[in-house]
Amino acid sequence: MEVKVLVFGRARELAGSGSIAVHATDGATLADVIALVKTQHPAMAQLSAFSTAINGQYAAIDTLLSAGDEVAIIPPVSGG
Amino acid sequence: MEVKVLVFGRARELAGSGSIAVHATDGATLADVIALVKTQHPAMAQLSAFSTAINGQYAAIDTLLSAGDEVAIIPPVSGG
Amino acid sequence: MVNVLLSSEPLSIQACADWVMSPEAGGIDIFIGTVRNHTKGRAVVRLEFEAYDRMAISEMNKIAAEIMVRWPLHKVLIHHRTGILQVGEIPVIIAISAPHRDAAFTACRYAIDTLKQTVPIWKKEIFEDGEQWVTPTP
Amino acid sequence: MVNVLLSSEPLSIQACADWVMSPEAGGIDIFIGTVRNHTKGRAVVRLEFEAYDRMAISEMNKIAAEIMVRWPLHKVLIHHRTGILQVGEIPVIIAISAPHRDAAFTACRYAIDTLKQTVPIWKKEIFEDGEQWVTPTP
Repeated sequence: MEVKVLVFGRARELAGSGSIAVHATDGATLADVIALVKTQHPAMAQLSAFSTAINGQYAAIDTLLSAGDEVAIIPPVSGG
Repeated sequence: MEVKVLVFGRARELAGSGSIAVHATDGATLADVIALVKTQHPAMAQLSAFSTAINGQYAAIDTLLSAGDEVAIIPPVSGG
Repeated sequence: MVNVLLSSEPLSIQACADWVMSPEAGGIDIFIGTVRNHTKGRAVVRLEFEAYDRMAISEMNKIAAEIMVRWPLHKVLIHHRTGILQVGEIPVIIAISAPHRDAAFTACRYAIDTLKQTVPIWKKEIFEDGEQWVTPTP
Repeated sequence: MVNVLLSSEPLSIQACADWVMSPEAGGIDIFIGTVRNHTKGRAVVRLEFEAYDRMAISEMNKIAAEIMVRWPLHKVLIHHRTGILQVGEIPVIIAISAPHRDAAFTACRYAIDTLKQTVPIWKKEIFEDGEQWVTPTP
């Protein structure tokens, strides 16, 4: 299945792009997709801590994904 | 000596005036002057609690007064 | 820097905010009092504020000086209205800028709490059918 | 009532204050973030704010909804800037009106603290001689 992964802030700069298309196997978890993103963009290994979201909501790393889901990699936030 | 006593808020309404001239003996304290004010304006006995000031500074009731001092009777404040 | 004002003219939120802003500051906290349309279920028509002017200004300056010493702040502004205020009007604005928000919040809260205890200003509530001097709620 | 905005246009303190004012309210607390001209002794030239827009709006709405439940409030406004901000400009305004000041202060403080932890917005500091993504200080 196809999953869109949005990356922000320092993660975006490390990936060299704000949006990454990932082809994952059916039944893949968020963790599986993150692993694929890191394989495609090795520089992202430098990112020590981040949260993850699915379709705009914070989601745990073991959450199962569905085709068309919008995943986001969220480095430590610094708004305000 | 002559002392000017300013009264505010409910105290002013009970006294019927915002400024009261009091003739006190030399060596009078704030307490002596307040007593004279209450004699001149018996309605002020209704004022259960108040603070006092001399020349714009809070002052204890046993403070000695000097001629020309500006005394103030300060009912519970309610600014803000 | 300190800016204290007792005024019979309307207070301006924007002017107060502009005054405390600073390129040195990271956070600003502003407290604004407004005249409420009711007190314990009774409709308020207007408020009348009376002050012992020179002492009110001196006590507001004392509060400003005290919080400048107690917390790391850039600018402290305390403005208070006098006279007749309609519902929705602004009796008081306290604005504080600080390098960090923690100090701004804490000092602003302390300033309004202290002002309500020490500054010689009195307000009378005017109702449809009566009036009363407001007394502090403990 | 809740008013949440993520905007690339300058934020207006006066407009935010006007929105939260209410004849039902007795107290308003407003927190304003401003861009500081230095970080740890280094001169800041400008800040660049980036947001995950739809999630930032949704998280700001969650904060507003949570504080409306936890404290007795009238109106809650949370506005955040995006894009390039110069020193002195305003990244965030949180404005809260409440019947009593205690709730306004407490909720405003909670809202900015929570925003800085949960809302997906990132800022990069641009210095004369470099740049860095800001990371939260614990």
